[in-house]
Amino acid sequence: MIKVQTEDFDLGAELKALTDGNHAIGGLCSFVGLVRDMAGGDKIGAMTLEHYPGMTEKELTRIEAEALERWPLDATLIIHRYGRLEPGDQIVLVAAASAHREAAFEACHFLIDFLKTKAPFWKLEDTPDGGQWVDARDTDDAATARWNLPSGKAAE
Amino acid sequence: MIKVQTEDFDLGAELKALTDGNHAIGGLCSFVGLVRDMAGGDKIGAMTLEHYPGMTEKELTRIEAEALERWPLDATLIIHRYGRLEPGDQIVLVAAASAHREAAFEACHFLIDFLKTKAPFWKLEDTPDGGQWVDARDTDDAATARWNLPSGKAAE
Amino acid sequence: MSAPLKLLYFAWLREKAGIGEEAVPTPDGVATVGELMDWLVGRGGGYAEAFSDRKVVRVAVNQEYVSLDHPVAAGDEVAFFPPVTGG
Amino acid sequence: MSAPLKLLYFAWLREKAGIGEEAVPTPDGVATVGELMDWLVGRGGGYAEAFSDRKVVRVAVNQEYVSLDHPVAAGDEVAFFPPVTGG
Repeated sequence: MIKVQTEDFDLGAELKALTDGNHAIGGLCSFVGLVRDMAGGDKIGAMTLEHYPGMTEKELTRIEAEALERWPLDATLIIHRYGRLEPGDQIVLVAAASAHREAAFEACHFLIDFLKTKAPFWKLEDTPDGGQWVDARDTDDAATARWNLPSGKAAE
Repeated sequence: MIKVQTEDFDLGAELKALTDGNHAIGGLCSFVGLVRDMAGGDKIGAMTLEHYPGMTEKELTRIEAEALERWPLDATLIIHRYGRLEPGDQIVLVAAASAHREAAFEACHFLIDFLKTKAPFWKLEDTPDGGQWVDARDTDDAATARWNLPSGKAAE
Repeated sequence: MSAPLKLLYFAWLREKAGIGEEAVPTPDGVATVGELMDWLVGRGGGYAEAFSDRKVVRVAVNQEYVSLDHPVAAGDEVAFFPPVTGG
Repeated sequence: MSAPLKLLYFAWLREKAGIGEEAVPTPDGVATVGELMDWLVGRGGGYAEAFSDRKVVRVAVNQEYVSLDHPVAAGDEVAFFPPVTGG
Protein backbone atom coordinates (compact mmCIF):
# COMPACT_ATOMS: atom_id res chain seq x y z
CA MET A 1 0.00 0.00 0.00
CA ILE A 2 1.10 3.54 -0.85
CA LYS A 3 0.17 6.70 1.02
CA VAL A 4 1.39 10.23 0.22
CA GLN A 5 0.11 12.71 2.77
CA THR A 6 0.79 15.83 4.82
CA GLU A 7 -0.60 14.39 8.09
CA ASP A 8 1.47 12.43 10.57
CA PHE A 9 0.89 8.67 10.82
CA ASP A 10 0.41 6.35 13.79
CA LEU A 11 3.40 4.01 13.50
CA GLY A 12 2.02 1.31 15.78
CA ALA A 13 -1.43 1.28 14.16
CA GLU A 14 0.04 1.17 10.64
CA LEU A 15 2.33 -1.75 11.43
CA LYS A 16 -0.39 -3.61 13.29
CA ALA A 17 -2.81 -3.25 10.37
CA LEU A 18 -0.18 -4.69 8.05
CA THR A 19 0.04 -8.07 9.78
CA ASP A 20 -3.36 -8.29 11.46
CA GLY A 21 -5.14 -11.57 10.87
CA ASN A 22 -2.43 -13.01 8.60
CA HIS A 23 -0.86 -15.86 10.57
CA ALA A 24 1.41 -16.85 7.70
CA ILE A 25 3.59 -13.83 8.54
CA GLY A 26 6.69 -14.67 10.57
CA GLY A 27 8.52 -11.36 10.37
CA LEU A 28 7.83 -7.67 9.88
CA CYS A 29 10.69 -5.29 9.12
CA SER A 30 10.12 -1.55 9.12
CA PHE A 31 12.09 1.64 8.71
CA VAL A 32 11.03 5.11 9.84
CA GLY A 33 12.84 8.22 8.64
CA LEU A 34 12.79 11.18 11.04
CA VAL A 35 13.66 14.86 10.67
CA ARG A 36 17.06 15.52 12.25
CA ASP A 37 17.91 18.86 13.81
CA MET A 38 21.37 18.79 12.24
CA ALA A 39 22.23 19.04 8.55
CA GLY A 40 25.92 18.81 7.79
CA GLY A 41 27.23 20.88 10.69
CA ASP A 42 24.31 23.32 10.77
CA LYS A 43 21.40 23.36 13.15
CA ILE A 44 18.12 23.32 11.26
CA GLY A 45 14.77 24.47 12.56
CA ALA A 46 12.37 22.74 10.23
CA MET A 47 12.09 21.64 6.63
CA THR A 48 9.61 21.65 3.80
CA LEU A 49 9.19 18.63 1.56
CA GLU A 50 8.12 19.37 -2.00
CA HIS A 51 7.03 16.57 -4.30
CA TYR A 52 5.67 15.88 -7.79
CA PRO A 53 2.02 14.84 -7.34
CA GLY A 54 1.14 12.06 -9.71
CA MET A 55 4.67 10.96 -10.49
CA THR A 56 5.32 10.36 -6.77
CA GLU A 57 2.49 7.85 -6.55
CA LYS A 58 3.57 6.22 -9.83
CA GLU A 59 7.15 5.75 -8.66
CA LEU A 60 6.20 4.48 -5.21
CA THR A 61 3.75 2.01 -6.78
CA ARG A 62 6.46 0.83 -9.16
CA ILE A 63 8.97 0.39 -6.33
CA GLU A 64 6.46 -1.55 -4.24
CA ALA A 65 5.56 -3.77 -7.22
CA GLU A 66 9.24 -4.51 -7.81
CA ALA A 67 9.72 -5.57 -4.17
CA LEU A 68 6.68 -7.85 -4.38
CA GLU A 69 8.14 -9.44 -7.50
CA ARG A 70 11.60 -9.97 -6.01
CA TRP A 71 10.66 -11.37 -2.59
CA PRO A 72 7.90 -13.62 -1.25
CA LEU A 73 6.04 -10.95 0.74
CA ASP A 74 2.67 -10.98 2.48
CA ALA A 75 2.35 -7.22 2.84
CA THR A 76 4.20 -3.99 2.10
CA LEU A 77 3.62 -0.39 3.04
CA ILE A 78 5.11 2.95 2.01
CA ILE A 79 3.96 6.18 3.65
CA HIS A 80 5.70 9.44 2.71
CA ARG A 81 4.76 12.85 4.03
CA TYR A 82 5.24 16.22 2.36
CA GLY A 83 4.85 19.83 3.45
CA ARG A 84 6.38 21.42 6.54
CA LEU A 85 8.03 19.16 9.12
CA GLU A 86 9.79 19.87 12.42
CA PRO A 87 12.81 18.08 13.93
CA GLY A 88 11.70 14.76 15.41
CA ASP A 89 8.76 14.45 12.99
CA GLN A 90 8.25 11.24 11.04
CA ILE A 91 8.93 11.70 7.31
CA VAL A 92 8.62 8.23 5.85
CA LEU A 93 7.68 4.68 6.78
CA VAL A 94 8.50 1.60 4.74
CA ALA A 95 7.64 -1.91 5.89
CA ALA A 96 7.64 -5.44 4.55
CA ALA A 97 6.11 -8.58 6.07
CA SER A 98 6.96 -12.13 5.05
CA ALA A 99 6.97 -15.70 6.28
CA HIS A 100 10.76 -15.36 6.59
CA ARG A 101 12.89 -12.67 8.15
CA GLU A 102 15.51 -12.39 5.40
CA ALA A 103 12.85 -11.54 2.82
CA ALA A 104 11.31 -8.97 5.16
CA PHE A 105 14.69 -7.33 5.84
CA GLU A 106 15.87 -7.26 2.26
CA ALA A 107 12.58 -6.00 0.86
CA CYS A 108 12.35 -3.24 3.48
CA HIS A 109 15.92 -2.15 2.79
CA PHE A 110 15.26 -2.22 -0.96
CA LEU A 111 12.10 -0.09 -0.56
CA ILE A 112 13.88 2.72 1.27
CA ASP A 113 16.99 2.62 -0.95
CA PHE A 114 14.90 2.91 -4.11
CA LEU A 115 12.59 5.49 -2.64
CA LYS A 116 15.62 7.63 -1.75
CA THR A 117 16.85 7.84 -5.34
CA LYS A 118 13.63 7.42 -7.36
CA ALA A 119 10.69 9.05 -5.59
CA PRO A 120 10.39 12.73 -6.60
CA PHE A 121 10.67 14.50 -3.25
CA TRP A 122 12.94 17.43 -2.41
CA LYS A 123 13.90 18.77 1.01
CA LEU A 124 14.24 22.46 1.72
CA GLU A 125 15.85 22.98 5.12
CA ASP A 126 15.52 26.10 7.26
CA THR A 127 19.02 27.07 8.32
CA PRO A 128 20.42 30.17 10.04
CA ASP A 129 21.38 31.33 6.49
CA GLY A 130 17.87 30.79 5.10
CA GLY A 131 16.30 27.98 3.09
CA GLN A 132 18.77 25.43 1.70
CA TRP A 133 17.86 22.72 -0.79
CA VAL A 134 19.38 19.46 0.39
CA ASP A 135 21.94 17.95 -1.97
CA ALA A 136 21.47 14.39 -3.17
CA ARG A 137 24.09 12.06 -1.73
CA ASP A 138 26.34 9.76 -3.75
CA THR A 139 25.96 7.16 -1.01
CA ASP A 140 22.25 6.95 -1.84
CA ASP A 141 23.05 6.20 -5.48
CA ALA A 142 25.48 3.52 -4.36
CA ALA A 143 22.84 2.04 -2.04
CA THR A 144 20.42 1.76 -4.96
CA ALA A 145 23.03 0.40 -7.34
CA ARG A 146 23.82 -2.56 -5.10
CA TRP A 147 20.33 -3.95 -5.75
CA ASN A 148 21.46 -4.49 -9.32
CA LEU A 149 18.90 -2.28 -10.98
CA PRO A 150 17.69 -3.49 -14.38
CA SER A 151 19.30 -1.03 -16.77
CA GLY A 152 17.55 1.34 -19.16
CA LYS A 153 16.38 3.85 -16.56
CA ALA A 154 17.89 7.30 -16.90
CA ALA A 155 17.04 8.27 -13.34
CA GLU A 156 20.61 8.68 -12.26
CA MET B 1 17.45 -1.81 26.50
CA ILE B 2 16.65 -5.46 27.18
CA LYS B 3 13.29 -6.86 28.24
CA VAL B 4 12.47 -10.55 28.77
CA GLN B 5 8.81 -11.00 29.61
CA THR B 6 5.67 -13.12 29.24
CA GLU B 7 3.37 -10.15 28.52
CA ASP B 8 2.73 -8.79 25.05
CA PHE B 9 4.27 -5.42 24.13
CA ASP B 10 2.83 -2.31 22.47
CA LEU B 11 4.90 -2.06 19.29
CA GLY B 12 4.03 1.57 18.55
CA ALA B 13 4.66 2.76 22.11
CA GLU B 14 7.97 0.89 22.35
CA LEU B 15 9.28 2.34 19.09
CA LYS B 16 8.05 5.83 19.94
CA ALA B 17 9.79 5.75 23.32
CA LEU B 18 13.02 4.78 21.61
CA THR B 19 13.32 7.96 19.56
CA ASP B 20 11.28 10.41 21.61
CA GLY B 21 13.03 13.70 22.22
CA ASN B 22 16.25 12.71 20.43
CA HIS B 23 16.36 14.86 17.30
CA ALA B 24 19.75 13.54 16.28
CA ILE B 25 18.02 10.33 15.12
CA GLY B 26 17.42 10.14 11.39
CA GLY B 27 16.33 6.53 11.07
CA LEU B 28 14.75 3.77 13.13
CA CYS B 29 14.82 0.19 11.87
CA SER B 30 12.83 -2.50 13.63
CA PHE B 31 12.01 -6.16 13.25
CA VAL B 32 9.10 -7.99 14.85
CA GLY B 33 8.94 -11.79 14.90
CA LEU B 34 5.44 -13.29 14.96
CA VAL B 35 4.11 -16.79 15.64
CA ARG B 36 3.20 -18.47 12.34
CA ASP B 37 0.42 -21.01 12.14
CA MET B 38 2.53 -23.21 9.89
CA ALA B 39 5.69 -25.10 10.82
CA GLY B 40 7.25 -27.05 7.99
CA GLY B 41 4.08 -28.36 6.37
CA ASP B 42 2.14 -28.77 9.62
CA LYS B 43 -0.52 -26.53 11.04
CA ILE B 44 0.38 -25.51 14.57
CA GLY B 45 -2.03 -24.32 17.22
CA ALA B 46 0.25 -22.55 19.64
CA MET B 47 3.75 -22.76 21.02
CA THR B 48 5.57 -22.51 24.30
CA LEU B 49 8.87 -20.67 24.56
CA GLU B 50 11.25 -21.94 27.22
CA HIS B 51 14.36 -19.96 28.15
CA TYR B 52 17.30 -19.93 30.54
CA PRO B 53 16.64 -17.13 33.02
CA GLY B 54 19.82 -15.27 33.82
CA MET B 55 21.79 -16.43 30.82
CA THR B 56 19.13 -15.01 28.48
CA GLU B 57 19.56 -11.53 29.92
CA LYS B 58 23.36 -11.90 29.84
CA GLU B 59 23.42 -12.92 26.19
CA LEU B 60 20.96 -10.23 25.08
CA THR B 61 22.94 -7.59 26.96
CA ARG B 62 26.13 -8.81 25.29
CA ILE B 63 24.55 -8.76 21.83
CA GLU B 64 23.21 -5.25 22.38
CA ALA B 65 26.61 -4.05 23.63
CA GLU B 66 28.29 -5.49 20.56
CA ALA B 67 25.88 -3.66 18.24
CA LEU B 68 26.52 -0.40 20.11
CA GLU B 69 30.25 -0.94 19.67
CA ARG B 70 30.04 -1.73 15.95
CA TRP B 71 27.67 1.02 14.81
CA PRO B 72 27.05 4.67 15.78
CA LEU B 73 23.65 4.15 17.40
CA ASP B 74 21.46 6.44 19.46
CA ALA B 75 19.20 3.74 20.87
CA THR B 76 18.62 0.00 20.74
CA LEU B 77 15.89 -2.26 22.06
CA ILE B 78 15.44 -6.02 22.40
CA ILE B 79 12.18 -7.45 23.77
CA HIS B 80 11.74 -11.22 23.84
CA ARG B 81 8.71 -13.02 25.23
CA TYR B 82 8.54 -16.51 26.70
CA GLY B 83 5.72 -18.81 27.81
CA ARG B 84 2.67 -19.78 25.76
CA LEU B 85 2.02 -17.91 22.49
CA GLU B 86 -0.71 -18.22 19.86
CA PRO B 87 -0.40 -17.79 16.07
CA GLY B 88 -0.24 -14.09 15.23
CA ASP B 89 1.29 -13.21 18.60
CA GLN B 90 4.41 -11.08 18.77
CA ILE B 91 7.47 -13.05 19.95
CA VAL B 92 10.35 -10.65 19.63
CA LEU B 93 11.13 -7.03 18.81
CA VAL B 94 14.56 -5.69 17.94
CA ALA B 95 15.16 -2.08 16.96
CA ALA B 96 18.06 0.28 16.32
CA ALA B 97 18.02 4.04 15.88
CA SER B 98 20.83 6.09 14.39
CA ALA B 99 21.58 9.35 12.63
CA HIS B 100 21.99 7.29 9.45
CA ARG B 101 19.81 4.61 7.91
CA GLU B 102 22.55 2.14 7.00
CA ALA B 103 23.70 1.92 10.61
CA ALA B 104 20.11 1.45 11.78
CA PHE B 105 19.47 -1.32 9.22
CA GLU B 106 22.69 -3.19 9.78
CA ALA B 107 22.51 -3.04 13.55
CA CYS B 108 18.88 -4.21 13.59
CA HIS B 109 19.70 -7.09 11.27
CA PHE B 110 22.73 -8.00 13.39
CA LEU B 111 20.64 -7.97 16.58
CA ILE B 112 18.09 -10.48 15.30
CA ASP B 113 20.68 -12.71 13.61
CA PHE B 114 22.72 -12.97 16.79
CA LEU B 115 19.70 -13.36 19.01
CA LYS B 116 18.55 -16.27 16.82
CA THR B 117 21.72 -18.30 17.39
CA LYS B 118 22.92 -17.03 20.79
CA ALA B 119 19.98 -16.26 23.07
CA PRO B 120 18.93 -19.39 25.01
CA PHE B 121 15.29 -19.76 23.94
CA TRP B 122 13.64 -22.96 22.69
CA LYS B 123 10.31 -23.31 20.89
CA LEU B 124 7.94 -26.18 21.59
CA GLU B 125 5.19 -26.23 18.96
CA ASP B 126 1.76 -27.81 19.41
CA THR B 127 1.16 -29.96 16.34
CA PRO B 128 -1.52 -32.54 15.53
CA ASP B 129 1.10 -35.15 16.62
CA GLY B 130 1.75 -33.44 19.95
CA GLY B 131 4.48 -31.11 21.16
CA GLN B 132 7.48 -30.82 18.81
CA TRP B 133 10.72 -29.07 19.70
CA VAL B 134 11.68 -26.82 16.81
CA ASP B 135 14.99 -27.71 15.16
CA ALA B 136 17.65 -25.05 14.83
CA ARG B 137 18.20 -24.01 11.23
CA ASP B 138 21.55 -24.01 9.44
CA THR B 139 20.47 -20.81 7.69
CA ASP B 140 20.45 -19.08 11.08
CA ASP B 141 24.04 -20.13 11.70
CA ALA B 142 25.00 -18.82 8.28
CA ALA B 143 23.21 -15.53 8.98
CA THR B 144 25.23 -15.12 12.16
CA ALA B 145 28.49 -16.16 10.53
CA ARG B 146 28.29 -13.42 7.91
CA TRP B 147 28.76 -10.79 10.62
CA ASN B 148 32.25 -12.17 11.04
CA LEU B 149 31.96 -13.22 14.64
CA PRO B 150 35.11 -12.86 16.71
CA SER B 151 36.22 -16.45 17.26
CA GLY B 152 36.59 -18.25 20.55
CA LYS B 153 32.91 -18.83 21.23
CA ALA B 154 31.81 -22.45 21.21
CA ALA B 155 28.14 -21.58 20.78
CA GLU B 156 27.85 -23.18 17.38
CA MET C 1 -3.65 23.00 -33.90
CA SER C 2 -1.84 20.50 -31.67
CA ALA C 3 -1.88 20.36 -27.87
CA PRO C 4 0.82 22.39 -26.07
CA LEU C 5 3.62 20.94 -23.98
CA LYS C 6 3.02 21.13 -20.25
CA LEU C 7 6.28 22.06 -18.54
CA LEU C 8 6.86 21.54 -14.79
CA TYR C 9 9.77 22.71 -12.63
CA PHE C 10 10.52 21.56 -9.09
CA ALA C 11 12.71 22.57 -6.14
CA TRP C 12 15.63 24.88 -7.01
CA LEU C 13 14.94 24.45 -10.74
CA ARG C 14 11.55 26.03 -10.12
CA GLU C 15 13.14 28.84 -8.14
CA LYS C 16 15.80 29.54 -10.78
CA ALA C 17 13.38 29.29 -13.70
CA GLY C 18 11.06 31.58 -11.75
CA ILE C 19 8.03 29.48 -12.64
CA GLY C 20 6.52 26.18 -11.51
CA GLU C 21 4.31 25.32 -14.44
CA GLU C 22 3.67 26.61 -17.94
CA ALA C 23 2.18 25.50 -21.24
CA VAL C 24 4.11 26.16 -24.46
CA PRO C 25 3.43 25.16 -28.07
CA THR C 26 6.03 22.60 -29.16
CA PRO C 27 8.79 24.84 -30.55
CA ASP C 28 9.97 24.37 -34.15
CA GLY C 29 12.98 22.09 -34.38
CA VAL C 30 12.40 20.55 -30.94
CA ALA C 31 12.00 16.79 -31.14
CA THR C 32 13.85 15.62 -28.01
CA VAL C 33 14.19 16.52 -24.35
CA GLY C 34 17.73 17.80 -25.00
CA GLU C 35 16.52 20.09 -27.77
CA LEU C 36 13.74 21.36 -25.52
CA MET C 37 16.35 22.23 -22.89
CA ASP C 38 18.41 24.07 -25.55
CA TRP C 39 15.32 26.06 -26.52
CA LEU C 40 14.55 26.91 -22.87
CA VAL C 41 18.14 28.05 -22.29
CA GLY C 42 17.74 30.25 -25.38
CA ARG C 43 15.01 32.14 -23.57
CA GLY C 44 17.78 33.39 -21.26
CA GLY C 45 17.42 34.75 -17.71
CA GLY C 46 16.21 32.25 -15.15
CA TYR C 47 15.97 29.42 -17.64
CA ALA C 48 19.62 29.72 -18.65
CA GLU C 49 20.56 29.66 -14.98
CA ALA C 50 18.29 26.71 -14.18
CA PHE C 51 19.87 24.59 -16.92
CA SER C 52 23.46 25.81 -16.55
CA ASP C 53 24.62 22.42 -15.24
CA ARG C 54 22.67 19.68 -16.98
CA LYS C 55 24.36 16.92 -15.00
CA VAL C 56 22.16 17.85 -12.05
CA VAL C 57 18.93 18.10 -14.02
CA ARG C 58 16.56 15.11 -14.07
CA VAL C 59 13.79 14.90 -16.63
CA ALA C 60 10.51 13.03 -16.64
CA VAL C 61 8.18 12.82 -19.64
CA ASN C 62 4.64 11.90 -18.72
CA GLN C 63 5.88 11.09 -15.20
CA GLU C 64 8.55 8.60 -16.30
CA TYR C 65 12.28 9.23 -15.99
CA VAL C 66 13.86 9.69 -19.42
CA SER C 67 17.23 10.55 -20.93
CA LEU C 68 18.03 13.65 -23.01
CA ASP C 69 17.49 11.90 -26.33
CA HIS C 70 13.93 10.94 -25.42
CA PRO C 71 11.35 12.36 -27.88
CA VAL C 72 8.90 15.08 -26.86
CA ALA C 73 5.58 15.41 -28.65
CA ALA C 74 2.55 17.68 -28.50
CA GLY C 75 0.54 17.12 -25.32
CA ASP C 76 3.45 15.71 -23.30
CA GLU C 77 4.00 16.62 -19.66
CA VAL C 78 7.71 17.37 -19.28
CA ALA C 79 9.12 17.89 -15.78
CA PHE C 80 12.56 19.20 -14.80
CA PHE C 81 13.97 18.75 -11.32
CA PRO C 82 17.16 18.17 -9.29
CA PRO C 83 18.22 14.72 -8.02
CA VAL C 84 15.62 13.67 -5.48
CA THR C 85 16.21 13.95 -1.72
CA GLY C 86 13.19 12.36 -0.04
CA GLY C 87 13.02 9.54 2.46
CA MET D 1 33.70 -29.80 51.85
CA SER D 2 33.42 -27.98 48.51
CA ALA D 3 30.27 -26.56 46.92
CA PRO D 4 28.34 -28.91 44.60
CA LEU D 5 27.93 -28.44 40.86
CA LYS D 6 24.56 -27.02 39.85
CA LEU D 7 23.38 -28.82 36.72
CA LEU D 8 20.62 -27.41 34.47
CA TYR D 9 18.89 -29.07 31.51
CA PHE D 10 16.65 -27.31 28.98
CA ALA D 11 14.14 -28.20 26.22
CA TRP D 12 14.37 -31.79 24.95
CA LEU D 13 17.55 -32.38 26.94
CA ARG D 14 15.50 -31.72 30.07
CA GLU D 15 12.79 -34.09 28.87
CA LYS D 16 15.23 -36.87 27.99
CA ALA D 17 17.29 -36.47 31.18
CA GLY D 18 14.01 -36.44 33.09
CA ILE D 19 15.13 -33.58 35.29
CA GLY D 20 15.47 -29.81 34.96
CA GLU D 21 17.90 -28.99 37.74
CA GLU D 22 20.04 -30.92 40.20
CA ALA D 23 23.04 -30.43 42.47
CA VAL D 24 25.85 -33.01 42.45
CA PRO D 25 29.22 -33.13 44.20
CA THR D 26 31.99 -32.75 41.63
CA PRO D 27 32.65 -36.40 40.66
CA ASP D 28 36.16 -37.82 41.04
CA GLY D 29 38.16 -37.61 37.83
CA VAL D 30 35.90 -34.93 36.33
CA ALA D 31 37.84 -31.77 35.46
CA THR D 32 36.22 -30.69 32.19
CA VAL D 33 32.78 -30.34 30.65
CA GLY D 34 33.47 -33.35 28.41
CA GLU D 35 34.40 -35.51 31.39
CA LEU D 36 31.25 -34.37 33.19
CA MET D 37 29.18 -35.48 30.19
CA ASP D 38 30.97 -38.87 30.22
CA TRP D 39 30.11 -39.23 33.88
CA LEU D 40 26.44 -38.30 33.29
CA VAL D 41 26.18 -40.81 30.43
CA GLY D 42 27.58 -43.40 32.82
CA ARG D 43 24.50 -42.92 35.00
CA GLY D 44 22.55 -44.51 32.13
CA GLY D 45 18.82 -44.19 31.38
CA GLY D 46 17.63 -40.72 30.44
CA TYR D 47 21.10 -39.21 30.74
CA ALA D 48 22.59 -41.64 28.21
CA GLU D 49 19.76 -40.80 25.84
CA ALA D 50 20.05 -37.03 26.38
CA PHE D 51 23.76 -37.07 25.52
CA SER D 52 23.64 -39.71 22.76
CA ASP D 53 24.48 -37.13 20.08
CA ARG D 54 26.88 -34.58 21.50
CA LYS D 55 26.97 -32.54 18.31
CA VAL D 56 23.54 -31.18 19.21
CA VAL D 57 24.35 -30.43 22.83
CA ARG D 58 25.36 -26.91 23.81
CA VAL D 59 27.01 -26.22 27.16
CA ALA D 60 27.24 -23.10 29.27
CA VAL D 61 29.33 -22.81 32.41
CA ASN D 62 28.23 -19.98 34.68
CA GLN D 63 25.96 -18.77 31.86
CA GLU D 64 28.71 -18.49 29.24
CA TYR D 65 28.96 -20.74 26.19
CA VAL D 66 31.96 -23.07 26.51
CA SER D 67 33.54 -25.95 24.60
CA LEU D 68 33.93 -29.50 25.88
CA ASP D 69 37.47 -28.95 27.14
CA HIS D 70 36.39 -26.11 29.42
CA PRO D 71 37.18 -26.80 33.10
CA VAL D 72 34.45 -27.40 35.66
CA ALA D 73 35.03 -26.61 39.30
CA ALA D 74 33.11 -26.85 42.55
CA GLY D 75 30.28 -24.33 42.71
CA ASP D 76 29.93 -23.96 38.92
CA GLU D 77 26.53 -23.71 37.23
CA VAL D 78 26.65 -26.04 34.22
CA ALA D 79 23.78 -25.96 31.73
CA PHE D 80 23.06 -28.41 28.89
CA PHE D 81 20.67 -27.55 26.07
CA PRO D 82 19.95 -27.99 22.34
CA PRO D 83 20.84 -25.35 19.73
CA VAL D 84 18.67 -22.34 20.46
CA THR D 85 15.50 -21.57 18.47
CA GLY D 86 14.24 -18.23 19.74
CA GLY D 87 13.51 -15.05 17.85
